[in-house]
Amino acid sequence: MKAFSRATVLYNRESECGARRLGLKLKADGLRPGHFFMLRSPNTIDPLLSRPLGLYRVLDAAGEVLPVKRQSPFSGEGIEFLYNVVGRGTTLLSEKQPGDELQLLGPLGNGFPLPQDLGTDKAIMVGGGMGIVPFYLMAALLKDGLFLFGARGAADAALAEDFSGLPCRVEVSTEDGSVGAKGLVTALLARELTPDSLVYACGPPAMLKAVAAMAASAGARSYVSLEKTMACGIGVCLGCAVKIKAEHAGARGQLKMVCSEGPVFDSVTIDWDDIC
Amino acid sequence: MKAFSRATVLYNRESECGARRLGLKLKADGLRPGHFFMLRSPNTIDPLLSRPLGLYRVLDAAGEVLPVKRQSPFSGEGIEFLYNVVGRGTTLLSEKQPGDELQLLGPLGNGFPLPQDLGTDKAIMVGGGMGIVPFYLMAALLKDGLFLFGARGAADAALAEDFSGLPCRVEVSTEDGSVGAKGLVTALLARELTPDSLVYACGPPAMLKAVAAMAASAGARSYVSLEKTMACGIGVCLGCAVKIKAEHAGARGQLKMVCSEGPVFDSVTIDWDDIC
Amino acid sequence: MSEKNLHIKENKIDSSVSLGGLNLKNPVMTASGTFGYGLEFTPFMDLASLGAIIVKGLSLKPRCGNPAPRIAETPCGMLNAIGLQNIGVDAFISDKLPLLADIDTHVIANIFGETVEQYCEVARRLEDCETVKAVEINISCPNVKRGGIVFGVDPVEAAKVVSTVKKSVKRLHVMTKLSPNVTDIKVMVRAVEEAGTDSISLINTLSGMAVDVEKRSPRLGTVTGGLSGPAIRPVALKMLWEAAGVAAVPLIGVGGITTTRDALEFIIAGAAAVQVGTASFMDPSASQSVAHGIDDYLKRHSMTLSELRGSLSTP
Amino acid sequence: MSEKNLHIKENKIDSSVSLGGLNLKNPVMTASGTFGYGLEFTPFMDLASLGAIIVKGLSLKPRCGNPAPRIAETPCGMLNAIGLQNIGVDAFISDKLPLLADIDTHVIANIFGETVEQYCEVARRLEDCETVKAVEINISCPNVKRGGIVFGVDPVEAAKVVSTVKKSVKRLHVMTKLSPNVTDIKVMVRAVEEAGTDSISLINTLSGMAVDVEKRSPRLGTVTGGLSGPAIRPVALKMLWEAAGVAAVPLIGVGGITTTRDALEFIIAGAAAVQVGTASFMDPSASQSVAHGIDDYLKRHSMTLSELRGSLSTP
Ligand SMILES: Cc1cc2nc3c(=O)[nH]c(=O)nc-3n(C[C@H](O)[C@H](O)[C@H](O)COP(=O)(O)OP(=O)(O)OC[C@H]3O[C@@H](n4cnc5c(N)ncnc54)[C@H](O)[C@@H]3O)c2cc1C
Ligand SMILES: Cc1cc2nc3c(=O)[nH]c(=O)nc-3n(C[C@H](O)[C@H](O)[C@H](O)COP(=O)(O)OP(=O)(O)OC[C@H]3O[C@@H](n4cnc5c(N)ncnc54)[C@H](O)[C@@H]3O)c2cc1C
Ligand SMILES: Cc1cc2nc3c(=O)[nH]c(=O)nc-3n(C[C@H](O)[C@H](O)[C@H](O)COP(=O)(O)O)c2cc1C
Ligand SMILES: Cc1cc2nc3c(=O)[nH]c(=O)nc-3n(C[C@H](O)[C@H](O)[C@H](O)COP(=O)(O)O)c2cc1C
Ligand code: FES
Ligand code: FES
Repeated sequence: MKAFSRATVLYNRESECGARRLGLKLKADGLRPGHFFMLRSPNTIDPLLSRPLGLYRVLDAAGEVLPVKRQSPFSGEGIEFLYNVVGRGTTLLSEKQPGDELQLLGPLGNGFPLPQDLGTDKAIMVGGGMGIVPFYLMAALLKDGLFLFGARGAADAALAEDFSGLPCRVEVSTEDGSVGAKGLVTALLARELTPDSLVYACGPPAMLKAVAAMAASAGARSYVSLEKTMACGIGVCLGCAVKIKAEHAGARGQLKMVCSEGPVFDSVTIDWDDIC
Repeated sequence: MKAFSRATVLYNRESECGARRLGLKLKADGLRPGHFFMLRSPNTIDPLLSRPLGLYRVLDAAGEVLPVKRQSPFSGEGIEFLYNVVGRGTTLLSEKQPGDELQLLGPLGNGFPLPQDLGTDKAIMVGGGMGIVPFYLMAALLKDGLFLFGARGAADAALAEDFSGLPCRVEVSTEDGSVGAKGLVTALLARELTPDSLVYACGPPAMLKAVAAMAASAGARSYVSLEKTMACGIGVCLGCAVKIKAEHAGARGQLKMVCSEGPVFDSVTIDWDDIC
Repeated sequence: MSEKNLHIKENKIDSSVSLGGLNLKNPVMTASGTFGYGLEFTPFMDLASLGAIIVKGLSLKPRCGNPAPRIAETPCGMLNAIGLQNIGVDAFISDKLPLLADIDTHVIANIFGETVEQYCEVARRLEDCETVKAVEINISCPNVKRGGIVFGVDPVEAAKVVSTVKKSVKRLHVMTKLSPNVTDIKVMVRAVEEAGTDSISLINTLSGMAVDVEKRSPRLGTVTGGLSGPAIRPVALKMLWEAAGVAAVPLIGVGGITTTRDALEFIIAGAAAVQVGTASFMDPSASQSVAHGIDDYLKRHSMTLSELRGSLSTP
Repeated sequence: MSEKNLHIKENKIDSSVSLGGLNLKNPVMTASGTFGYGLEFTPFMDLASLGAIIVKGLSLKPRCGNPAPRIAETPCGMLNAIGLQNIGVDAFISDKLPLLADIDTHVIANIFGETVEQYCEVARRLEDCETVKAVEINISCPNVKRGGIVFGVDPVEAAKVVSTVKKSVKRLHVMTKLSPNVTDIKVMVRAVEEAGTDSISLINTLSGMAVDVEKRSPRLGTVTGGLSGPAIRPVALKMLWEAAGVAAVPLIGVGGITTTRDALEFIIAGAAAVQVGTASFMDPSASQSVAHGIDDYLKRHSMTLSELRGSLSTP
C-alpha cells in the first residue's frame, strides 16, 4: 500500500564497493521488483525535493535481509536501499545515523511485469552499476534466472556476491577486465540473447538503449527501468515525462510519466532518440 | 584572533537543566568573558544565517574544562558553549554528534570590560537563565566575585553548580522558590547593591532594563550584554543596531552595532525605551 | 464580501469562509498543477479535510507540454517548465470529473488559453458541470494574438480576459490568478477587480532560470521556467499584503506555503484563503496538515478566522 | 567592450576582465551593503584576491536607517530593512577612504540619493578621490520629488539619474544597479544604457515580507524589506540572461551567489563579472573562494574567461 511515513534508520553503511546500504524499519507490503520510494530528511527544506531510490531487499523484524521465498508481492518489517552518493541529497542521506528518522513515500511505480505473468519462469536481467537494485527481488522470483552485471571495476563487481544465495546464475563484466569479462555488459547479453528471451534492464540510459536495440533485433521482449528527475513521484507534477513512440501513444498523447506509468516500460514503446 | 574556522564537536549533551553543553576542538586565544561566536552547520544553507552563542568555558587538549587561572585573555585548545534549543538553528545544532564539524566565526564582540581595568577586583554579576554564560570566565578573573543567578526553577538553578570551584559567592533565586530565594534576581541585587558596586548583567531584556535602572539610581556602574538578531556578526550588515541615548551618541549617530560595538554596553548609554 | 465565521465554544472551531458566494468549509485549497486531479492524493490524506481542490490547468485542446528536463531544484525552491501539459477540458469533463463527483470538497478548475476566446470557451464548457464550483483564470500565459506577451503582465489584456470569461458564465465563481512578474501588483489587482472577478489568487510562479555549469546548458528544456516553493514565500506575502491594501474582493494567498505558520502569515496579512502548492510534493498530506493546524491556532488563540484575517499590527 | 582575457599555459590563468575601461584582475566583486567598507574582512581573507570591493551605499548626508528589527531569516534567504544607514559621503572620504588607499584591489562606491541632484552631488565628491575607481548607482531608492516612487522601476526616472550622474563625472566609471521589481528588465537595461551607463549590475533585492504569527506583527520594523540570498538566485540569473540578450555594455551578475558554481552560472549566461553578497555573512571568505574557484574551473576546462562568458548552449 502506497503511504507517506516516517521510518527509523537501522543501518546506513558503506559497502565494499563504495555504494551504501541503508536499512529502514518500515512495515511494508505489496512490494515488487522495480518499485521505488521517494526519501527525504524530515525538518529540512533544502534540498527541497525528495529523492527516488529503488527498493533493493526486504528485511525482517530484526533488520536482517529476509530469506527469499518465491512469492510476489513481498512484505516485511523493513526495507533496504543500495545507493551511491552523487550530490547533495545523497550526501545528506549518507550522514544519517541509526535511530535517525527519514520520511518516505512509497512503494511507487509499476515495477517489472512478473515473468510468470508473461508466461515464463526465466529471464535475463541486465544491470549496470546501481542498476543492480531491482534484480535482487526479481532473481528471488525466478526458478532459473540469469543476471548479467556490468560493473566499472572489481570494487563494484563485489556487489554481485549479494546474489550468491539466490537461484540465479550471475555473469559479471567489468570495464577494466579486473573481474569477469572485459568490456560492456551488452557483450554478455549478445551471447545469451535468443528470440524467446525475456530481458529486464536497469542502468545508465546508453546501456538501456543498447539493450533495447539488441533485444528488438533478436526479436526478444525487453523491459527497461528508466530514471528522470522527479518532484512528486505520484504523477501529478508532470516533471518526469518520457517520450513514447507515436505508434504507441495512447489517448493521453506521446508522453508518459516515469514515476506513475513507469519506471518500467516495454522498451519498444520508448522514443529512444529523446533519451540519449 | 578573530577567525573563520572549522571545528570538530567533542561533545554535545543535554545537561541536568535541559540546556546543552557543546564542546568544540579549537585552538583559540584572546578569549574574554562576554565574547561570542557565530556558529553554523557546514554544507547547509537553510537556515541561512549563523547563530550567535556566547563563550562559556575554555577546554584543554583533552577536552576537559580548563582549571581557571586568573588571567585574561584566556587561551585553550577547545571551547565550550551552553545553549538552549529554541528554534530551527539550535535544533539543528543539537543533532550534531561528536566528530561532526561546525563552522564558526570568532571570537567576536568587545566582551565585558575587566574589573581590573575599571580599578576594582570585585564585581556583582547578574545572570538570568542563559545569561549565566559570560560569567564563568568572569568569575575566574575575580578575587572576590558575587554571582546572582536568576533561574526559572530547580532544574535551571542546578547550573550554578558549575561555579563551585570558582572563587565566587553564588546566590540563586528561582521564580517558584524551589531553590534559593523566591522571586526575581533583581531582589537579590537590591540587597547587595551599593554606590561603589560594579554590576555586570546578562539575560532577558526586561531584566537588563531593571538592573540598569537599579544601578543608575544607586549611583553604581553597570554593564549589560545585549542580544539582537544577527546576520554577519562583524559589523557590516548593520542588522543588529541598538539605539543609544542622544547624549551618548557619537559622530556616527545614535545607533551602535551590538555585534561589533557590543554586545556589552555601559547601561547608561542605552535607550532602554527602544529595547522593551 | 459576506462572512460566515462563527466561533463556537467547546473547542469546536468553525473555520468556514465565504469567498463572495463561494462557501468553503475551511480556507485551505491546493494550488493548480501541484495536486493533479485530486484523486492521486487519496492514499495519503482525506480530501474532505480541504476547503477546495484546484485541478491542473485546462485548455481547450489537450497539450503535451515542454521538452525535458522540466524541473530543476533550486535553493528552497524548484523551477518548472511543464508547459501546461493537460488532457484538455473535454477529456477532463468526461474522464476525470465523474470520479470527483462524490468527494466532499469543492472542485475548482484552473483554466487558460492562448486567446481570450479560448479562455471563454473552456469556461463555458465547465459552466454546465455541477461538480465544478469555480474557475481560476491563469493569466500567466502568452497571448498568441499579441506576439506572445503574457496576459498577466498587461492590465488591459488581463482585464479583457477576466471580463469576457465573467460574461461567458453565470453559475461559476470566477477567481483570477495573478502573475508576480510585474512592477506593481496593485495595478493588476485593480484591473481584474474592475473587470468583475469574484476573487483574486496570487501568486503564480516567479520567472527563473538555472544553468548546469559543467554542461554549460540550461537545466530546463525551455531555458527559463517558473520558480515555486518556500524560497518565494516572502515575495508572495508582500504582494498579498499590497493587494490587501487595495482589493475589495477576497484574496487567496499562494506561494511557498508549506506549514500552518506559513499559511497564517498570509491570513494575518489579509488573505481570506490560501493555496498549498509545491509543499504537496514534499509531503502529500501537507494541505491537510495546514487545514488542521489553522483550526488548532484559532482554538489556541480563541479567535475566529475573520478576526484573524488582516490582523497584522503595523507600526 | 574591450577584452583582455589571455589564456596562458602552464596553469597560470589570466582571469582579468575589462568592464569598458575599468580593468579588474578578476571578475569577482563584493556586493554593496554586505562587505562594509572592506577592512572588516581582512582577518578572514585577502582583499587582493578580489576584482573589486563595492562599499556600503553612500548618501550626501549621513543616514541612521530604519527601526529594528532590521533583518529576518527566510527559506534560503534573508530580508533586510537597513534603510540605507551610512556615514555619508564626506565621512567616507575623510575617515574610511584613506584606510583603503593601499589595498590591492579596486574600490567602487555605491551611491544613492532622494533626488537626481543628490545622486550627482555624491558622485561629484567622489570624482576627486583617486582611490575610488567607479560609482555604482543604486536606483532602488524612493524619489522624494515624485511621491516616493522608486527611481529603479521607472525607465524615464532611472535614465535621468544615470545621464545626469554620467555628466557630473569624467574619470569615474559609472555602473548602474537595477532593481528586479519590474515587469520587464530589458526595458530598464535599454533605458540606462541609452542614458550612458558604462556597465550594469543586476539584481538588487526583491521586495519581500515576513510575519511573526504569534505576535501577529511584521518581522521587520518597516513591514516590507529586501530579499537576498540563495533563494533569489534563479530570478537574478533569469534577469541577467534576459539583459544579456539586449545589452551592449558589460553586465555584472548579483543575487544569491554563494559558491563558484553559482558565479559560473551567471558568467555562462553572459555576465562579465559577478558580485558576492549575502554569502559573505555565511562565510566571510566566500568572495575569495569564488574568485579562486573560477580560476580552477577555467584551468580544468582550459578556457579563457571570455570564452566562458555567454557560452550557454541553448536548444
Ligand atoms: C525510479 C528511480 C530509482 C532510483 N533508484 C536508485 C537506487 O536504487 N540507487 C541509487 O543510487 N540511485 C537511484 N536513483 C538515482 C537517484 O535518485 C539519484 O542519484 C539521486 O536523486 C541524486 O540526488 P543527489 O541530491 O545526491 O544529487 P543531485 O545533487 O541532485 O544531482 C547529482 C546528479 O544526480 C542526478 N539527479 C538528481 N536528482 C535526481 C532525481 N530526482 N532523479 C534522478 N536523477 C537525479 C542529477 O541529474 C545529477 O547528475 C534512482 C532514480 C530513479 C528515478
Ligand atoms: C551575542 C549573543 C550571544 C548569545 N549567547 C547565547 C548563549 O550563550 N546560549 C544560548 O542559548 N543562546 C545565546 N544567544 C541566543 C541565541 O543566539 C538564539 O537563541 C539562537 O540564535 C536562536 O536560533 P534558532 O534558530 O534556534 O531560533 P529561531 O527559530 O531563529 O528563533 C527562535 C527565537 O530565537 C530568537 N532568535 C533567532 N535568531 C536569533 C539571533 N540570531 N540572535 C538572537 N536571537 C535570535 C527569535 O527572535 C525567536 O524568538 C545569544 C545571542 C546573542 C546575540
Ligand atoms: C509543477 C507545477 C505546475 C503548475 N501548474 C500550474 C497550472 O497549471 N496553472 C496555474 O495556474 N498554476 C500552476 N502552477 C503554479 C502553482 O499553482 C502556484 O501558483 C505556484 O507554484 C506557487 O505556489 P507554491 O510555491 O506553493 O508552489 C504550477 C506549479 C508547479 C510547481
Ligand atoms: C544587509 C544588506 C544591505 C544592502 N545594502 C545595499 C546598499 O547599500 N546598496 C545597494 O545597492 N545594495 C545593497 N544591498 C543589496 C546587495 O548589494 C545585493 O544586490 C543583494 O543582496 C542581492 O545579492 P545577494 O543575494 O548575493 O545578497 C544590500 C543587501 C543586504 C543583504
Ligand atoms: S515525478 Fe511528478 S509526475 Fe513524475
Ligand atoms: S550582525 Fe551584522 S552588523 Fe551586527
